[in-house]
Amino acid sequence: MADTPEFDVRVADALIAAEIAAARDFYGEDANGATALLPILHALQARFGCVPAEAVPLVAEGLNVSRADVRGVLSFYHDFREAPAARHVLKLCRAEACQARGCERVAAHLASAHGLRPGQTRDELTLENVYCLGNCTLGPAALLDERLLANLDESAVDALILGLKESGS
Amino acid sequence: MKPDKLARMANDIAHNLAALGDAAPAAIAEHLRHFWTPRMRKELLQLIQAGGASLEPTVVEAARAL
Amino acid sequence: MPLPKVIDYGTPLRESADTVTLTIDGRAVRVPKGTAILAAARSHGIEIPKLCATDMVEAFGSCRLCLVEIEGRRGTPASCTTPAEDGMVVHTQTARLAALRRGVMELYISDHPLDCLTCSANGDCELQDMAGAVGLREVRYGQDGRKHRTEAKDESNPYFTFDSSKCIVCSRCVRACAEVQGTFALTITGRGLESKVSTGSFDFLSSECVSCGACVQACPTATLNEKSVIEHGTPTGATITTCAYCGVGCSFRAETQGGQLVRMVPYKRGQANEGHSCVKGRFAYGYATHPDRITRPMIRARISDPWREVSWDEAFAHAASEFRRIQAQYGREAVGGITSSRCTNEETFLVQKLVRAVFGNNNVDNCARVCHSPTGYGLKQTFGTSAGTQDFKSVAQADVILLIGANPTDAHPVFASRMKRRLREGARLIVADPRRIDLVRSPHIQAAHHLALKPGTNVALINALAHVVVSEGLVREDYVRERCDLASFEAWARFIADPRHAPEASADITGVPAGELRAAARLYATARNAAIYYGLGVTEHSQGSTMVMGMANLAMATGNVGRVGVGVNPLRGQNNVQGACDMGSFPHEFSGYRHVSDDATREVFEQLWGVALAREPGLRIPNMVDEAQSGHFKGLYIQGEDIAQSDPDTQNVIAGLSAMECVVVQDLFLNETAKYAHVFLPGASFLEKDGTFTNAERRISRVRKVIAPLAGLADWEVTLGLAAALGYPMQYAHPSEIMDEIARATPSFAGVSYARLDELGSIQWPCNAAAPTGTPIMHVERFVRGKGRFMLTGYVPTEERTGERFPLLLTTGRILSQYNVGTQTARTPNTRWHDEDLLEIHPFDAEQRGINDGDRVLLRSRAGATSLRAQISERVQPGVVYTTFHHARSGVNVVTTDYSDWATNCPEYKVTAVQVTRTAAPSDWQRENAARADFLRRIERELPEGAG
Amino acid sequence: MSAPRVYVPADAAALSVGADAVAAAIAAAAQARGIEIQLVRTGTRGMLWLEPLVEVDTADGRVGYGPVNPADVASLFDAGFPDAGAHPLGLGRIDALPWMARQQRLSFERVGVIDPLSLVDYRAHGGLAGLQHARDTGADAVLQQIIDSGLRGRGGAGFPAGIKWRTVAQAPGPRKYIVCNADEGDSGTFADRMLIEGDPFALIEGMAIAGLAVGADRGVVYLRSEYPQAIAVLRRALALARADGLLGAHFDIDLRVGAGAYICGEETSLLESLEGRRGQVRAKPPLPAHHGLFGRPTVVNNVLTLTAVPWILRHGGKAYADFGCGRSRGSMPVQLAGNVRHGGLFECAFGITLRELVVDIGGGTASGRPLRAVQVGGPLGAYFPESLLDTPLDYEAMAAAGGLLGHAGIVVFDDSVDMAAQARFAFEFCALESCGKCTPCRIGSTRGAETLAKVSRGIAPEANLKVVEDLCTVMTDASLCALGGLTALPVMSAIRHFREDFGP
Repeated sequence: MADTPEFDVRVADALIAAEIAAARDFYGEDANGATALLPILHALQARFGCVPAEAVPLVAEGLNVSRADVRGVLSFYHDFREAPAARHVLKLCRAEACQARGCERVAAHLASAHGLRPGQTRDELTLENVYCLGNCTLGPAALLDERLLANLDESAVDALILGLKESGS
Repeated sequence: MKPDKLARMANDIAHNLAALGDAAPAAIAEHLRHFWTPRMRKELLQLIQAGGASLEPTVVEAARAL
Repeated sequence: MPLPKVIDYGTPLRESADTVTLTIDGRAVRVPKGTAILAAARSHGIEIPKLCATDMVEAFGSCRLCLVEIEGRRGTPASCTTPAEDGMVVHTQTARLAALRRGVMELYISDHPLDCLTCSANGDCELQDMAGAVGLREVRYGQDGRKHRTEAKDESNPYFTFDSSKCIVCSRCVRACAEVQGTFALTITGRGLESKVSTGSFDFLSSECVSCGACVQACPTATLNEKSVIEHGTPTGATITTCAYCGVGCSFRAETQGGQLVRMVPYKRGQANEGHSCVKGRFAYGYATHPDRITRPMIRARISDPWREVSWDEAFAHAASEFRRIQAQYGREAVGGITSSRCTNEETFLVQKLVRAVFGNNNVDNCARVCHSPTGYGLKQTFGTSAGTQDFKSVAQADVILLIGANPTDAHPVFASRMKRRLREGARLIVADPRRIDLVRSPHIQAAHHLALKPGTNVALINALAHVVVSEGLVREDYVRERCDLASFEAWARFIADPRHAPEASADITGVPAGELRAAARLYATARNAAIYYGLGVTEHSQGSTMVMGMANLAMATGNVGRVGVGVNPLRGQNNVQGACDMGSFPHEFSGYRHVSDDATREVFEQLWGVALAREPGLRIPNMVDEAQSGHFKGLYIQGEDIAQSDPDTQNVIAGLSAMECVVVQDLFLNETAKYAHVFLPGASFLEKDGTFTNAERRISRVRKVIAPLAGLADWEVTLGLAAALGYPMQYAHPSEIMDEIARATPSFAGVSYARLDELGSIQWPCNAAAPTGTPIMHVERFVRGKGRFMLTGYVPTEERTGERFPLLLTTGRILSQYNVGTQTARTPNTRWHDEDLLEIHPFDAEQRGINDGDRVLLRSRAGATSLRAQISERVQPGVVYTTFHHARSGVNVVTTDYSDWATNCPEYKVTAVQVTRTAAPSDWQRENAARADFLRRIERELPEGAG
Repeated sequence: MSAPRVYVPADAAALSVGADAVAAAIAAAAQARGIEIQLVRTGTRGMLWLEPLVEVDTADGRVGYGPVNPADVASLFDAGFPDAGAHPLGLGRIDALPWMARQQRLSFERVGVIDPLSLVDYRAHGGLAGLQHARDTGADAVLQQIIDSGLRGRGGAGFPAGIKWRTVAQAPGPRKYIVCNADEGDSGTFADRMLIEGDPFALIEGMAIAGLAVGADRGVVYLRSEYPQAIAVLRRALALARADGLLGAHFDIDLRVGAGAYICGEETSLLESLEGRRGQVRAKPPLPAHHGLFGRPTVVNNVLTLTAVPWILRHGGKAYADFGCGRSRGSMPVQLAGNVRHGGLFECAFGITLRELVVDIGGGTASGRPLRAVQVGGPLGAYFPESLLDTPLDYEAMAAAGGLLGHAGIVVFDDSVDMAAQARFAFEFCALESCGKCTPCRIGSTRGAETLAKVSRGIAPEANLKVVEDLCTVMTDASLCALGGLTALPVMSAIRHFREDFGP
């Protein structure tokens, strides 16, 4: 994952305007209101690595909703972060199918051997929980940035982290 | 009341009723009777008698009906 | 009065001609179609437990206490979200439901502090009530589970606290902010157990919250609670009364504990506000007991003397002897009175009666002179009566709203909330205003058109709108033929069809692009229901009256008068502008808008009052000021108005006041005018007296005494004292008797009495034999004057022009938290939101002048100069500056001129040519005024404390 | 004759075990050896234990090799690849494999077979015939076919699709919407993902037919953000469909990506999310069919429901109804997941038993340890002990056994599972994903987890299990939606069938 640029009001405004225009295009007058909000938040996060507090009034102004409206939505969805994550994000599936295949052991190993607990960052890697990646026969599964991983176990995790460290240094 | 103020008030009325055309003087007179105190009307007449140069012709005409 | 319980139906009651009949707990229940089971049950006395439901907002279905069983249906649906249907058989009390409700309450209490006994909502808490109602005896989860984090209470709002540890996340506050107020300042952040009510900001004060109180009102626990309740405890008594701020006239429950007012709660059955309020009415009542209140009468011989406290009798006697002396010396016409739009109908009626019957002239005027006098004139000329056509509720059926020169979200917030609700439902809005007011674009509101005209060009704008209607065949000809004076219509149509009124021709004058204007005209003219709402941006111009008539013409031509959802509606500035005008406060007419020259009317009053009455019109306020300077006018009784601050061209007003020999000021405070007064009579706030106010929709509502008058007398009693000292005793034991006299003498009030008001809650005049319960919508079958009359409305540019010396146009307005000249609100914590007037200036104009945001600037016109801080803003267009006039120290009226409406002399506040420059210091006037203020307000206390 | 076609899946599951590397190795080896091949990236056949599964065309049909590692590629070529030569990884004809032969692949007939982004392939394999038929016969006929087919919502609730469509068709209004719920969040399910990645035009066609049937000119797919590959494939498919004229002013589809909220798989919450709000559940009534997206009449159907539609239109509602049993008609794409030897996608007619699926087809546990429990229908589905494995898989039978079919995901656990932990996880998952609107779910889920933790610590286990039971009744009867309402299923089924695990 590339380094994300500093927040820039003009870039943000352009992203917001583009998503609003796209929503208008498709939904016509039904797009009045917050229709473009999720696409906007996704676009901002894709661009800046997070949806920073400075973006909230811009989004509210663009959509003509309140800042509170935006904050409410932003905080509802687990995908959105208000501060940038590390260079890499590992989302480890903790749902039942992966439980049945040993994901709890992998999580425990990440904590004990690598000091990584869900929500924590270490060595340019942020660990998060996720509940189902649709790879339920090949678990434990995880998403490293946008790459789906399968059949994780302790040694696979060790190799993965080592690889990230090497590519990062 | 100061003459210039009185004249301005009367002219304002005349300007706003000008759209009535020929009916304007009568309407101005009615307005003055309706809303102005006798002293103000009297002073307007005095102003006209004193020359009334600053007054609209329709005001002067209206004053005849007062 | 003990605290009566206000029924909460849980979900909004519906209005529908269709009804459904169902059985609830064995009882047959009939309700309008669309009513939820919860409200259907409650309206028949069956109470179903509930927490997230309240009838102020739509059903939400989150608390799961109001579950019921319906025969033939699976499960236990929530009664709040399930509409009543014909033939349903509903059970609200079964063993299964009892267990579920107890289970839900057990969960609630497992996440709630157990501090009922020390909680400020103890005894006034729905959570507590429901725990009792469902018979919760035990919380088996214990108290050691995860709970809402006990963060610090948010006490940033001056009036209420937010304690999230007590929150049950029912979202009532969030929904009230959205649905009732329309601000959307609240949300839930997070989800699941982490769900938390939040402003989405650091705290309430820094958020989008406008402190209307709807959230506090909606909160079923102590989470959102008035600081006054926390301080004083739960109220024990309540009195229904009417707000004394703007012309919306909200009804409130003034809740008390002993003699102490604890809180003002908007009254759900109040028809003007239906349970809603704003930051002023709900919270800013502290001025009533502010230490600045003057509670003893005072007199002085010269304004350079200190005030001397005297007894009421001495004050009355002194004032009376001065008025009699002046009349003897300078003539009967040398004295007059000013009634107050802040005072009750009964009080204004008495003051005009005193002037007409006791002074023996018609020199009585009212502050409506400087706000809505053109409304009175214009609507009388066209429709036949000097009042708006609709009730507020009517806006809920408007499809297009044309808003001209009004800023309701700031100046009439509770009505604005109704309007916004309708706009969110899909009605279209056209805003005609030089400034980009909030309604042009604010969360969830977007005007279809903003006609950002140049100040002073209203009539050119309305003529162009009318031109489009006439020239594009959009006239509702059947309506005009049937309802209007055809000859006047034809003359008008010919006049307005002239190409000089075409949008293309007037674009240069108004600055509004022709295409935009044509689109707006079509939108208005082709709507099923189109309604005009307007404010002082219409009236306070040299052509204020012309503009009112122009709007009336447009409404008639498009058939938009005489039914729900349409009309021409002034948004009145003060609580009782309408009433003060109705009561005969103007120098040319008696109550009910009857000219003083009308012999029959005069005879009625001469009979009643036992004196001969003058048949010639008297002086208007600006004329009084002029005549004082000319030496013809020497004595003035001013009840509750501060003309030295509120009227234009302050230095001219002060010159007039200074030229008088006896100025009697009756007010709560030593206001600016009192600095030039000789007699000061302490006034009483609306909390201290009985009476009635009439709001902008002609609704007469009771004002009821909540606390005893601080000065011992209510305002009406003071006028009685003065009248008696003048040798004309008036005999009224109670204001209701004054209203009886008004009803006897005024056909449009013939059916009004306090008994009837108590019975109906409020009454919209006309109320008489023809309309025994009042008249929500006027001109329904015919206009009051018979046929609607079209008036020719030629555009006459104001003489106030910009030029080299004064290149900018100043226009003025109000802000939400403050009210008029700040007499009341500036003495409350509302100053937290707005503690000084700021001059809004466009970035272009600011840059040209080297002005930065926050710089102190000198604002100069040909009338005078003042200084204030600049706020750079694109709300104003280039060439236009804007400010509010709430704070005495800014003295904006030093700058405004004495130009006025041609027909009514309503001042042209909204257009003043000015220059703005950076400055470091206050203006000369500000310095002098400040230097003299203390001197002119000295009080020499002679009476011991407690006497008088 | 054109170069032989070599098929390598680009499905996310295949990619997760290295399909891209295998494809690259094949391309490189072919080039090195001067062999011309057409490398076709497909969806997956659903035999995920065989991924990466490489197929080639032969005179007999397609034969496969798998699982293939990049290291195996050289030996494949040595054995004559792409001509079908003998190789240890050789599987023979794919269609003849028992796993494939036992299925009734209706919705998944093209998945793993065609290039998902080739409209030519799609048409060549029967694609768009259903839409053509719909256009030829008109809306009323389409509605009748769907009603005749007995198709029920495959998202879990099992509401008859034809009835829903007819309601929307009859609702007045100038604009209507077709919303596809692709927020497949249940653990153990991946059929929607596989279908979108393997045959996206089938979804587009199904939505277009729905639009035609109810008079909607706009459709929306709400696809979860956890499926980046599916998002990419569908985005490209939509662009291709637009370029082809399949989508356009007459009917167009917007792709909206979720943002990490399981609850948005609940249809009203999904609508809220589409409207740009917090994904909080709406109370019903009004039903989305009357008052759905932006207040317009709206069909909300799951991916599998909509992708069943082209087949139904092509072959007739009656033909579809001939599959299945009782009131569960047609086929169901079952997903075998968790600790199972042969996991994957298995589409078959309703009526097959859990045992057949898990033991015969799935081959028992992957660990080889005894099977202890299966959870059917995702995190809100019941846990079944071995003794209940003869329950047939259909809506009614599953309900009768105290569970639900849901999205037909089956997660297998071996005997190392701690069922008390699973029950607690059910509450924890509900707590994590609760929208926070209704009290039973918002507070109850956390209290449930806390109380079960007390049980596991030996704190008044009997009394606390009674508390949990009462709580489950409250959550079942009083919750606003299925998240809170069904959490009792995994919890109570675990307690009922595995009581021995609940204690210190």
